[in-house]
Amino acid sequence: MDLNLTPDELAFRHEVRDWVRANLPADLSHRVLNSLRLSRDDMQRWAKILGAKGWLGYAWPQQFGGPGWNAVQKHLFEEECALAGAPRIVPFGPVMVAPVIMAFGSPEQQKRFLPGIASGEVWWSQGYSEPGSGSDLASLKTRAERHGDKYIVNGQKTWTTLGQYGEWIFCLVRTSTEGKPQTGISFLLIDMKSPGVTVRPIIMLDGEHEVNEVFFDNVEVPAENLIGEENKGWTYAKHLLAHERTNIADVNRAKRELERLKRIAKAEGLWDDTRFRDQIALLEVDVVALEMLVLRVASAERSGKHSLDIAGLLKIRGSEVQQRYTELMMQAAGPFGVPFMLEAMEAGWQGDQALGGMWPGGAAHCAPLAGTFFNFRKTTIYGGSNEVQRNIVSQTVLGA
Amino acid sequence: MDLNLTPDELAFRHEVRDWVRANLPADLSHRVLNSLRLSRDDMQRWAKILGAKGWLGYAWPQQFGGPGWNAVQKHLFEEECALAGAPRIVPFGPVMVAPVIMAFGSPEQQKRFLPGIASGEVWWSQGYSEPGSGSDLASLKTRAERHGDKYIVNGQKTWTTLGQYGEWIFCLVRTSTEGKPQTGISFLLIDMKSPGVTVRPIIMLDGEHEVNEVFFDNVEVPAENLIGEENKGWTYAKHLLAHERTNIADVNRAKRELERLKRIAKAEGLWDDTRFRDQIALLEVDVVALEMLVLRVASAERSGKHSLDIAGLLKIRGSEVQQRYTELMMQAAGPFGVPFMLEAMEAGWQGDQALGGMWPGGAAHCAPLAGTFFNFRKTTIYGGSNEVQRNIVSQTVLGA
Amino acid sequence: MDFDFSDDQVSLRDAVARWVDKGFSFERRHGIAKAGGRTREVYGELAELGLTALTVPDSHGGMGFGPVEAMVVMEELGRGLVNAPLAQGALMAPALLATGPAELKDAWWPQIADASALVVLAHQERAARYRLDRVATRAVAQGGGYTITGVKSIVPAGDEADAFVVPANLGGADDDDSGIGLFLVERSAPGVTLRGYPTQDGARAAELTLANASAQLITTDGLAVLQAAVDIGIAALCAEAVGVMDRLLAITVDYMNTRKQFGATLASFQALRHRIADVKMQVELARSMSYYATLRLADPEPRRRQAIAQAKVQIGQSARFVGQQCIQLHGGIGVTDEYIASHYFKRLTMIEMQFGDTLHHLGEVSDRMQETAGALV
Amino acid sequence: MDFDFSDDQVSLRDAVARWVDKGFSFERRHGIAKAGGRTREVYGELAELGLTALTVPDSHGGMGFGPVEAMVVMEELGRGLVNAPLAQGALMAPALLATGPAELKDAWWPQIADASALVVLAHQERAARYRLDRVATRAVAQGGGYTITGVKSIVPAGDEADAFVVPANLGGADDDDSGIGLFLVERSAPGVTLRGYPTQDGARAAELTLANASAQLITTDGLAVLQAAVDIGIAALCAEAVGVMDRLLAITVDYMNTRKQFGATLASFQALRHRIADVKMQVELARSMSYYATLRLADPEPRRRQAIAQAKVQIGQSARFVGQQCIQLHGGIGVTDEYIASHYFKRLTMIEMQFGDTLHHLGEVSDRMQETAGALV
Repeated sequence: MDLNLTPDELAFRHEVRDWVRANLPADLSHRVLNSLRLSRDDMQRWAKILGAKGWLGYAWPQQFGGPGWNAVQKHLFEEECALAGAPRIVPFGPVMVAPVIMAFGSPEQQKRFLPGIASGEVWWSQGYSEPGSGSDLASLKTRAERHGDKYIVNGQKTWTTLGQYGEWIFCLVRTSTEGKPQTGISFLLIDMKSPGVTVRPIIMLDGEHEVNEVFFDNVEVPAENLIGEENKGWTYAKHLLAHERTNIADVNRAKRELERLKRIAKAEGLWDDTRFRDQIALLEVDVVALEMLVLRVASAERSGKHSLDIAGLLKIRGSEVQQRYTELMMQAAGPFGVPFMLEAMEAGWQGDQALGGMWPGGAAHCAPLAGTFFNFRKTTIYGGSNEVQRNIVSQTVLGA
Repeated sequence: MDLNLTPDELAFRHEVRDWVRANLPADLSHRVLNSLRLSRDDMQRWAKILGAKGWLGYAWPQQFGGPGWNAVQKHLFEEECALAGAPRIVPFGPVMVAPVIMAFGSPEQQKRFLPGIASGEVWWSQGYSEPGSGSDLASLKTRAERHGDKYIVNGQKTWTTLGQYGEWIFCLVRTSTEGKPQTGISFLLIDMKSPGVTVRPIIMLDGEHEVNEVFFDNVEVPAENLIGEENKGWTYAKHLLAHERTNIADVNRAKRELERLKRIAKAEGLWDDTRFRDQIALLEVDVVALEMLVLRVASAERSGKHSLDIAGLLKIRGSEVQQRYTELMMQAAGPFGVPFMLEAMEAGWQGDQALGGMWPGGAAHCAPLAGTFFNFRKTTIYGGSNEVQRNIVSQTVLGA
Repeated sequence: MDFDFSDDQVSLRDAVARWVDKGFSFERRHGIAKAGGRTREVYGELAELGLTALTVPDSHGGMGFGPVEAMVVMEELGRGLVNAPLAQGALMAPALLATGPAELKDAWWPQIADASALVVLAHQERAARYRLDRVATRAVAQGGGYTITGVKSIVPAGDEADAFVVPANLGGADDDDSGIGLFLVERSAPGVTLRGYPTQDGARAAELTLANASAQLITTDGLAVLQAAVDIGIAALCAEAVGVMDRLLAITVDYMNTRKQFGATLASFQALRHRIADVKMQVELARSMSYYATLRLADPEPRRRQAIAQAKVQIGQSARFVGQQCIQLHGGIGVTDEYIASHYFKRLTMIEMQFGDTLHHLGEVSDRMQETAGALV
Repeated sequence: MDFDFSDDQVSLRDAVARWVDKGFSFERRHGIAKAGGRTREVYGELAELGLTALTVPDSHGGMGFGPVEAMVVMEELGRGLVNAPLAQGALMAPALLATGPAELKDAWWPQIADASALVVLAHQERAARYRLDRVATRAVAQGGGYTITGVKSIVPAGDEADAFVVPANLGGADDDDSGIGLFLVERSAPGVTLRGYPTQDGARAAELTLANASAQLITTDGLAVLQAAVDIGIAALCAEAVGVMDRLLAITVDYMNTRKQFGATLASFQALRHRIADVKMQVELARSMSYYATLRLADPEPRRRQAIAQAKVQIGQSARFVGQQCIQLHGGIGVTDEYIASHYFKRLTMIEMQFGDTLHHLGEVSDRMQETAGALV
């Protein structure tokens, strides 16, 4: 038992750190570190830089071109990227669909799709949730009917994050209505440029366009785009969920944002206010405890010596911590978080001209804080709501 | 809308206050105000004093010898008694069984039982819960079989508070196993001196003897002791529950204990500690809010003008507030709450002789604090656990 | 002691509710917010209902009503999520002018009452945060009047207002609370610059820059008046918050009874049922403390201040819990702009930070704590 | 970075667990508590397992193990609710003597290791509350030695101990932290009076009164040593608390899977299921921070202190939630003396208040807060 990094781990961390410092564009980290808006180009720029290095699929096994890192190395990579202010990797391609293609796709599918994902060239989206199927995902209704060598897809997906940029979308579709709902679901890859695919924006409560509805109206999908066997999609999706968890607590971002919170508190004259400072201190304990939880999972995953029943806790706690730091930042801004100016979210924003290049009240760091807090209410809802997560955890704990 | 008392209400309050001051024995209020142990005699002494004045059944209508007070007057009476440090009225007779006898008992039963309750002469106990029937009270199994003009009772009750002193016990018993569980229950009054009644103490986690198991082994109960009709007992019990609520939040005691908490905090050097003081301040807000909730219910009950759907909240919130002040008192004592000396709960305790008449650490007010905290865990469990209360509240709110 | 509303109060409530139902749909509100939050038109409609005259003395064209009527109205406006500055313009402004010279009141009270003028408090300064006694803006006597220099932030409906009540320092240090004067500054006065913008909760505010702007003196001893007016504002906010929470709870209950997952309504899941019971608890504790704040608003110090601070602590805690839980109970739809619930949530969030957040008022309660306490003392 | 236990550590854990299973039933524990909490006999059995020698240097009859082994043992003792002063007698005492003269260590370390002597820290004073740097007890040099006068409260297993490590002030003001010496006082020394009593959590403590009691000097610069030993004690408490919580959770899970109401096990009610998920969360956060405290125990200041305080804050919050909720999930049976759960709950409650409660350590964390933070820094 040792909390210190081994010399090898230290060397690895420094290798990653040096590379990230040398290759992360300053304008990107500026946006990330200040919660400003990222464009499609911003996100893809970083993806391609990682892709060229072979690190976009940083969790991939070597046989598919990944670096073959163990769980601790993956964690250190995630930490270095987060602390440096790198944009989060858009997960739908490299983190979500790729492992499914690797595990269940045909060699042809692997050859066809993985290179574009690894390089960051092709933008993938996720088509899981439907208007009537949120927590109860298995009740999904989007139909795919087999006609010769094609599927005809009809239905609607929703909450498709960044789907406005999507080129391909991986979908769970219903191919059978027999048996339990889970047994009639297939995993289909769909070209979003196909006729009949329509993307409609959903504006979030912070005024941003982040998620979408995706409509399928008699969309023809070649049968070769089916992953694995028909009606086995639910199994593949569960495999994916198991892979989705690794970085779900996002504790590295929390560490970075905790520092930002402290800076904001200082700027707003709250650093010496016992009451507010104690709130930060409580959050700091939460962040350290969450990090230890994450490290325990990573260590167990690497050693394979013992299994831990705590991975299910990571999403719950991670999302709670995220909401708390956004809340405290907003509270630190107080009245100066009240103005609502979407233009201030742009990296190029030079401050309000009529206010001599300032934000109302004076401190530009206040601009994104309320919006980020509002936006982050999603974290306890998406990726399996925290209520669903508690169902799962209690199942494990109670054994029934 | 007016928070101030009317001249009549003020006059009433002063009448009650003056009488309580003149008639409450100082040794009793000393015990109450310091959370010391009350004997059967202590409790009954005060009951008889109230009984002689006609105020033990302070919520009774005038036709049964009660003062006929409205809800606000009842609240003011409860407040004056609590603030003065009067022992709480043992509710089983005057508050719990009497309203049932008044509403559903025969004139003979009323004539036979009510005077002894009103005067405080007869000690009543409650026989509801059973080992297998806690939250699910209707599943109770204690049987009463009719044989001629008698019932033969067999079974077991539990959590019978102060049952070690009981002379009579009102019980819910099963007289039929047909239909829904609720429809086969009868309401029976049982003389605890009857052959076959055994009382076994349950020691609570604070080391005190407060509750009991009561066993019935072929106990003969005259049929004339049945209240109302056979198999209608559940209806009567629900009537009783409706009456039980009035003082259930116990906010007046909370007001008194909040003051005590402040005195303890001062004595322990915590009054100027921002962190601890803020906890008291939060509790003070809780107490005021709870009091306003209680006053709203009392006012609505008196005016009858509009019904409020908030009575169900009183038990939940009241018990939470009680637990919080006991917790803060214990925390104020800190290390000095650790010693466990049951003898220090006695009013006559003169301090530990070996410590020169002191409590370990020095302050005798620390003696009961941990024990009271432990004991008060019951408040969110008894009288319908807070989980059951939330079931009820959500039923009202959701209408389904 | 009595918590019944009078028949007149019930009629007032019903009148506001009717206007909301007929005249202030979510679509209208949403359109106003999208267009930048200008609400002078809505404010005019409230004036037609008589609401802007509510607490103006009847000697000056008002109705001379008290805090309870204000509470009844604010709760209803909260229920309708009405984004118009009634509390600031019609409840606080008359009180801010009350100790001023007669000619000032004669000139402005009638205009406030009929909404021909919108007068708002402009007090927020960068370094003061929630403290009223820190004023960097300076007033200088000049000729028969005064000129004022300074910047006031987040002035409610600032670029729609006709005049501002401005606290300014008459010469002491920034935190010298004895030298704080209150002044009336007209929008049209030379030296006044405004920069308006929308707010997170669908309303509007402005930065007010004063450069030797001419001002009329209300009082040279302004701190107590300012505090009293802010307390009126806090009581109004508490009432509004109760209305917002009450409706958000109703919206959530409807959704839970409609939305199905796993073949059953959300309302059938016990974990969610208990959550809604906890929401109901917080709404009713908030309502209780809103009543308390209103009924203690006319009390002498220190009881008024303590009661108002206690109420704001409760409302802050309740607003946070109710807002966040109701969004959570909705799931994804709850965080979209097109659905009504998110707007109720945003307003609740902003209410917590108006006139001092929960930690600030907890400090007020803690600092003022007495040996005895209770609503009925 | 690695959170696996070594094979030796696993063996150690298993050995303790086996002893608990075979030798320390609830009935035995209950009997000991009812008889006043004397545990010297149990302490002797722990010695036979080698536990009292755990951190004593191997040069002096000990095993020279480190914090991880201590954690493993304490967690297991917590799981068994073992009410013996191992942390105080065998983990803290060797550290308290470490800076003392060689003859003192030669005399006491071996006795500590084989449990022929129980040496405990006696530091609690009435006015100090949780502050280590406030010492009213006075030490005076006399002849070649020292005499001590003062009262120490709530000394763990006080009337069963053979000697005490006593912080005493060498002459400065009560809160002068430079003049705090550490002394060894033997129970048999003249001027020593003890008054023992049982504690709320089934153990035993005593008041120690010193009237010119003869004492041997350990160090005249004792505050840092005292703080380091208390930090060892806190880390041990954290580990114990994790064991207590872990078992209490298991007991509650068993009960929920057995007890039926409304025709179904408690485990089938979603509101209770979510509660148990929250309990599990708190147990694992506590375990994480127990690891953290232990792994930072050898770090230089200020990191050690910050880590220990952070851990105690987490353990305090977790202990409270887990204890209270597990009792609540049991219902009535949970608050009885005859059922095991209430005793786990009482121990958790007392742990929160030992060596500083949650608010105290939150203050420590808050006061020491740095720009950067994180377990892996």
